[in-house]
Amino acid sequence: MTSVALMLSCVAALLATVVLAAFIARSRLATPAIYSLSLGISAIAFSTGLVQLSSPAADSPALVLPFGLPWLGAHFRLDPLAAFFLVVVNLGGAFASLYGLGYGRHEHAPHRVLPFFPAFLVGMNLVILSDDAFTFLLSWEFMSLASWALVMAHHRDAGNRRAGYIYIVMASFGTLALLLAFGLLAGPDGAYGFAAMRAAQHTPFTTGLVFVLLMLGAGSKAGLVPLHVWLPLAHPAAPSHVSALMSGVMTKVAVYGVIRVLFDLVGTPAWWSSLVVLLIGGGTAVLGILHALMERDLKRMLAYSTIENIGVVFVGLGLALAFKDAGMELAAALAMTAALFQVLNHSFFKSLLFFGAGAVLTQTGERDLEKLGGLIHRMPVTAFAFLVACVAISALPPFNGFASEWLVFQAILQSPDLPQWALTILVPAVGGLLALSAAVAAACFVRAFGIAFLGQPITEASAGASEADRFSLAAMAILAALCLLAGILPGIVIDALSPVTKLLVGGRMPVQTDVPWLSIVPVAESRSSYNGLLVFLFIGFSAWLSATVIHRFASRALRRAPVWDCGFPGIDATMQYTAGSFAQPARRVFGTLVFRARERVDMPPPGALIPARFELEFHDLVWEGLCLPVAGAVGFVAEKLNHLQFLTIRRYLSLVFLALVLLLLVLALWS
Amino acid sequence: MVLIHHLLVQIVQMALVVALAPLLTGFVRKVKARLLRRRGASVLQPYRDLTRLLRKEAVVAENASWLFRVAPYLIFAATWVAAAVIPTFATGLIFSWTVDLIAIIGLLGSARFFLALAGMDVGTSFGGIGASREMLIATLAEPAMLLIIFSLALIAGSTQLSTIAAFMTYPQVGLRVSLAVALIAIIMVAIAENARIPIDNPATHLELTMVHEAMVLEYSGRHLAMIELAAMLKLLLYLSMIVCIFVPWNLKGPDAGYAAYFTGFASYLVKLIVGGAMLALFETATAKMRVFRVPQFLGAALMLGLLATLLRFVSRSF
Amino acid sequence: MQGPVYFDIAHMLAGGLVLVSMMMLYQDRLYALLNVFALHSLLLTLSVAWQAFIQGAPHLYVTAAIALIFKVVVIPVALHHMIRKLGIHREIETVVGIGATMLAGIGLVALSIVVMLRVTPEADPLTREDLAFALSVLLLGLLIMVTRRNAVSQVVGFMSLENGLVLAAAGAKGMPLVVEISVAFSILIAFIVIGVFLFRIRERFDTVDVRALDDVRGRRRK
Amino acid sequence: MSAPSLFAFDAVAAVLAIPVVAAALLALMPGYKATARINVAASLLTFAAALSLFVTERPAPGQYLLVDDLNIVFIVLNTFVGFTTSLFSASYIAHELETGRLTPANLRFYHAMYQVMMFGMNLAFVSNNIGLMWVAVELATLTTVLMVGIYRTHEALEAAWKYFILGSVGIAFALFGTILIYLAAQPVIGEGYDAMVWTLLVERVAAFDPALLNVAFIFLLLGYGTKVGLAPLHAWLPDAHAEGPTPISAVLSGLLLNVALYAVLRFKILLAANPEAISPGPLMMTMGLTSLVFAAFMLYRRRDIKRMFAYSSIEHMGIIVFAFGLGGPLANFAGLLHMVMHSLTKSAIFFAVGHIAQIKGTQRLSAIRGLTETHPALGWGLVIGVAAIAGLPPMGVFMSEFLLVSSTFARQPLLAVPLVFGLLVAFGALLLRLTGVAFGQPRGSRQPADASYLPMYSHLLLVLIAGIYLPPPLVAWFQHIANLLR
Repeated sequence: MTSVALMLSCVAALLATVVLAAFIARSRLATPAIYSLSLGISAIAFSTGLVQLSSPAADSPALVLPFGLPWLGAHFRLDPLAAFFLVVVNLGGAFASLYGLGYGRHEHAPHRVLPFFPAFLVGMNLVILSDDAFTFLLSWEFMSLASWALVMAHHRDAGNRRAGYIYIVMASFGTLALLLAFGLLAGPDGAYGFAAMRAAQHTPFTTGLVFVLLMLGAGSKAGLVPLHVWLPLAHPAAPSHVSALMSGVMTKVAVYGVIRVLFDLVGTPAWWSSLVVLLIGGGTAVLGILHALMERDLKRMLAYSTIENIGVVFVGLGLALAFKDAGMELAAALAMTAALFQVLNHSFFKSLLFFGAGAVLTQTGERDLEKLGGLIHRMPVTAFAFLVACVAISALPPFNGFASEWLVFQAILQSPDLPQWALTILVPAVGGLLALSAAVAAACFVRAFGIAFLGQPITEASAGASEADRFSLAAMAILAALCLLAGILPGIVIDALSPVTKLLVGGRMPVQTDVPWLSIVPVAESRSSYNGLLVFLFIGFSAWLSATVIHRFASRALRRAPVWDCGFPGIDATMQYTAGSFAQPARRVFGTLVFRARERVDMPPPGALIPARFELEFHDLVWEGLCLPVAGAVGFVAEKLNHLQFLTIRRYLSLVFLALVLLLLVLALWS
Repeated sequence: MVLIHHLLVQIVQMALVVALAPLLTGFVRKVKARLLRRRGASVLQPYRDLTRLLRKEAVVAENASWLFRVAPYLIFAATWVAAAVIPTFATGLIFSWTVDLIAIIGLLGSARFFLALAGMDVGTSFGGIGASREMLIATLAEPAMLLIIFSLALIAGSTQLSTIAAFMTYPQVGLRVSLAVALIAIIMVAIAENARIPIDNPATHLELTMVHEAMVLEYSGRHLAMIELAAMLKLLLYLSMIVCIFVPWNLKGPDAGYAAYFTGFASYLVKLIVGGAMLALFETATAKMRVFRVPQFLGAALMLGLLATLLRFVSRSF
Repeated sequence: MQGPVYFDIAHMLAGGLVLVSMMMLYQDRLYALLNVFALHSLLLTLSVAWQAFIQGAPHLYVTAAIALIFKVVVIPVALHHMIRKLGIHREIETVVGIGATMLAGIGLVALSIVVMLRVTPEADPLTREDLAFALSVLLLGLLIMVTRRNAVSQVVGFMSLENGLVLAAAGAKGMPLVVEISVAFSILIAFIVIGVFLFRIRERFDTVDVRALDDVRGRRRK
Repeated sequence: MSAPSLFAFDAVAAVLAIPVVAAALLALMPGYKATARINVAASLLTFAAALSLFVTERPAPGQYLLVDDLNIVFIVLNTFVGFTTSLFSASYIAHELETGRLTPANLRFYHAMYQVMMFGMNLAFVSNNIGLMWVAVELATLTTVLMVGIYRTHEALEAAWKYFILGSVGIAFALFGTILIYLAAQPVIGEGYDAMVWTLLVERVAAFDPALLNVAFIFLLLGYGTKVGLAPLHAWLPDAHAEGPTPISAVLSGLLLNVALYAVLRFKILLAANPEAISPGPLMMTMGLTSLVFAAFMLYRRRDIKRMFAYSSIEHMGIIVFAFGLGGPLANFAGLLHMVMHSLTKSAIFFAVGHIAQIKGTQRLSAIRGLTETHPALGWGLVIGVAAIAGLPPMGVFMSEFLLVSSTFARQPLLAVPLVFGLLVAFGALLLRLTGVAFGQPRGSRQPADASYLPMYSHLLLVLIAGIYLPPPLVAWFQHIANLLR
């Protein structure tokens, strides 16, 4: 039984789970049954993908099933690229299921979640497995549909409905764009198989057009600015483990789509496309994380930070594109590795963060940072896992986020050898954008963790919280461990990615596992190297050393006392720094530029009894500059055309009459 | 044998930075006092402060979490590891390959991350102020620093401090506009990162102006000692980074003899003294700026960093 | 049996039909309109009969008879009756001025001739001319429907349109009887249903002015 | 040899005769239950007879009747939907009787007319004589006119009146076109019936006078296009759908539009076979795109649920006509598939809508909320149906739209732009309304529905299967037709 067949049978099993869920959804046993089923299946699929990735077959033949497009059939194929993304998807799926085992108990409408959860997994798996345009798009849109249903799970909330609507419309916009792209690739006689597309020769014009359509289609799914507006609405609206899947995994499926088309199907696109990808990526990273820094809704903040990470990934892809175009396989491999590594890492810590947010949500019923606080005392394990994720996502050593970010920077440092001046000048600037986004990310997650978990509880809800259930904790703990492992042993991951880079850019990074001390060296040791393991050990060692020395030779006495706070009396929880106030300096620096943020404070004169007022005005320029006008235009046209509904019969007749006369005129003039 | 020798050098380096850090701070303070026509405390005063703090019992707020108590050690450890691989008197330390310049910035970032969290742990307004401002400064200082690193690495073709230092000793490097710009930028960043005037005043406890001090307000005893030491280490780190990049002369290779190491160490001391003196001079010459002018200051550093990366094209390359 | 004379007579009749259609365009009184329509149908009857004669197609006489009975007699009378019963004011309010309507009508006739003359000359000339006229009658009928607000006159316009059809059908040599029957059939149904509807509408509104129907919509916007 | 052909003829005869007999019977019989049952039984029999057309050998095309690959598909589809609709109408009408919107007398009339209409449509499909086809189409139209007006409310009468006036103008146009075709054929084929037999026409059309054909096609396109509901000839369609009984709306959208479309197709084939005549493609594509975009925008301001889906029918008719206008094996295949899928899906939607409107006692979209909560079966049925009609996978419409859009973009990139634009706009509108109706805080009556889910879900199941797996014989069949359509 080939691995493709195994994968497909996993998918079939998931489909069976969907059907089962549809029937037993309302029973009490449904939640554990469904989640444990999907956990098991995802685990199998994950291991299959891992095996396939570690020992890639020389050639990966396509498996053809008599479904989908007649006369073509549904093609499925499992090459290293697909294998890697299957690993990501199913790992995320497995963790989400594990988490769901506990989280699902708090779900008040399980029958609106259970059937669609496995369906969502099915969609994502199929997208990656499919090897022809029809199957790809069908699974793609099916994925959107399932996730839409999950977003609508809590449909009584008007905000969720709106989110779902915007989401599904954007999704179908993306699908149509992809549809056009594939139509171009397939050519007039409809060669929809990927193999045929690969074989075909595409004109530069076609390639460019396909590229643009791809960025519109897959980019909107991935959440690239300016097509990101749906993402921060839809991801938080779903139940948290689904949010984790959408943010941590589904966006990666979109990335997969981009890679598949851009690096595999169209051959080599023009160099300017790499320029576009780089610019969009950098802009996305910065804009996304700035949004996140301003956001006070915990889950939405996470969604925005997803946008940032996607931006980082796309910078990596853009670099890979540029290097591949310039024929620098090594550098291209480095960049591509960095991008894929970032994909993997982000799926780890973003899932973890959403799990944490979900735990907080179930325990306190609050998503608003301003209403949380002091949870580290009540939910220590959750807090610890969340902290790990925060450090990792802020790209700080020795965790995994830093490793991938470091690789991206190393790739940027290869840019001087690029032939195009525009790129050589621009790439370091993009690097600056990345650095900025990383630094802002640190600020953003200090804020998130500090406000939500540290300090003193502000509301009863956060004061009365208790630790999450064991399934959730297990999922979070394992993920935290993975974040650390990937951070201190990046070499293994890099080597595992080599078949993928070989496939995509025709080169690979130097073998890492036989570098002494398990360091990673992108190009050569003389240029740069990094060793997460030693960093970790050193930090641990020196911390332990200093602690023991001090405790041994200096005082170890400890006294608990009331908060000092510069001797300021009567501290209470409401005097703490809030999320809004934490973001205020950054808002002043960046916000005025990026969000046209304005704040007005009118302080009453001393002794006056009127309250002091603080008003904050905040604009999402993309939303106001792009989405609202489009919606407005459609509404306007609809309104105008709507008058045609209320004409008199005579007027309708005159329409018919005019049509007739017009056609006759055409005929009279036609020769 | 060689390995032992290398390890020895490395250990000496680690001990050295810890030993020298308070001295540097004390020296700077002393010079500043002198410049202000004060006699000032002895150069060794920082050592005394640290030991005093270490002996005292640590007072911890009631609602402080474990993070509050762990953070100081983590901060110190991260800074120490970063400082341990800076070529002070010798390049090519055995563990210098574990972290390159970017990683060093990363380590300092982690230290700052935990410092800010520690500041917010107790839940006081001052802690929040400090953390928020610190992170804001970082959001501008870090990218600036990375751009500077880019401009250096793009010229030297490496992000390894040792390699860069070795590269800078080549005669054909000569004087480059980009390097000059980078130097200015890195100094500005260093000032911001180390909470020196005009960004922050290490000596003040005036609530509205303090940044670093606000975060550590709740700390006392050994915890405070750790944090202070970490801060001193950081100052030393930046100073020695700057000197090892821009005045890389008389750095000894990994396999040099002890005599050579001694001369190298002597020249390193000289560099530190000069650098410290210049810092003190600069600090006394300028006034602290309002917190909301800091972004402009750092924005300038950022622009300079970018400029440096661009200017490398106009310089001759080889 | 063919010949210039026969052709000319058929030609004259068909042309007369167009002329009468034009006359209908500038009638501004319902009674007058009905009379002109009767004349229109009479001409039609004649031309159909003539076609029957020269084509030697007896079944066309049936058609002619149908036209005579229904369109010349029954319908005008019925409509007279109806107008009296409904007490519609005599005036027909037209949408655009008579002059403009006439111009449009002339334009339509020109158009139909242009279109039809593209037909290859090999085709039977009689057919060509007939078709040109039939098409113009049809278009003029539609024009009447479009430019009149009053339902009765719209019905009249519709029926003159049907006349055009019959003319064309009659002009088509050897067209099986099926068609005439269906034409008559359709007209019959048309008349009945229109009558039914007018009656129903009469129950609800005091006028058959179609706008009265449309006014409902003002209250009910869907 | 003769026996099976005879039998086949019997099949055709049955397809035509059963409805007539049933109609006569129903017109005479009192009582609701029995009549409804007879209606269902008759429809079922007709469907069975239609199915038998597949197995039996085809008769040679006669002067009046014809059975070929093209129309078998239409007939089977027609009779099948007719059958399921009769099932639905049985439960629907029962409710109408309770609420007293219909009297037993009405009902007799209704059932009789239902069968007459089925007869007219089947006749239109099997007729080989363009005159006969015209008669049949008009018969079907006029019967529907009567059924639209059956409620005798202001709105219903107004809708019927509008339908009637516009319809009869269409009748006139179509007839004129038919006459012109005859005139074009007569010099070549000779006088008499033969000049109206479609099969003969197709053989000899190359010799016809192109100018006449052109004029004829314009009139036929406008005449039958009025019934297809192409903009700007569509005006009757929304009101007729909204005001008539819902089963009739289902039949209108699912079947009658197809009948007119079928007529247009026949003449398209005819015209395409004549080299000098204008190619019908551009005309059809223009009208198709116009209808698509226009209807897409009209979807937004709708407040009546049935009217909205009527506009969506216009939209899809636009897509189909565009596909056939584009031509080529791929686009024609897409067009056929889309037509079948649209018939099934749209009628399923109307089944759901009918019950919903009965439960809520209104058709106002704003008065219907949260159906998936109060009436899961109906609500989710509606969700699936709308998702399907909006072109979401894994439904059949997705496949046809995939083929159409991609092939259009590969061949006529500029035409793909309005196509995709229209699709997207319509999608937005449909999903917007769906979100309102199916989700949110429930509004309106919560009484359980005594609905018959079988018709709706059987349709949806078919659509689902078609979206994932098309049986090879069907595919071969469709491809054959696609080539036949050119």
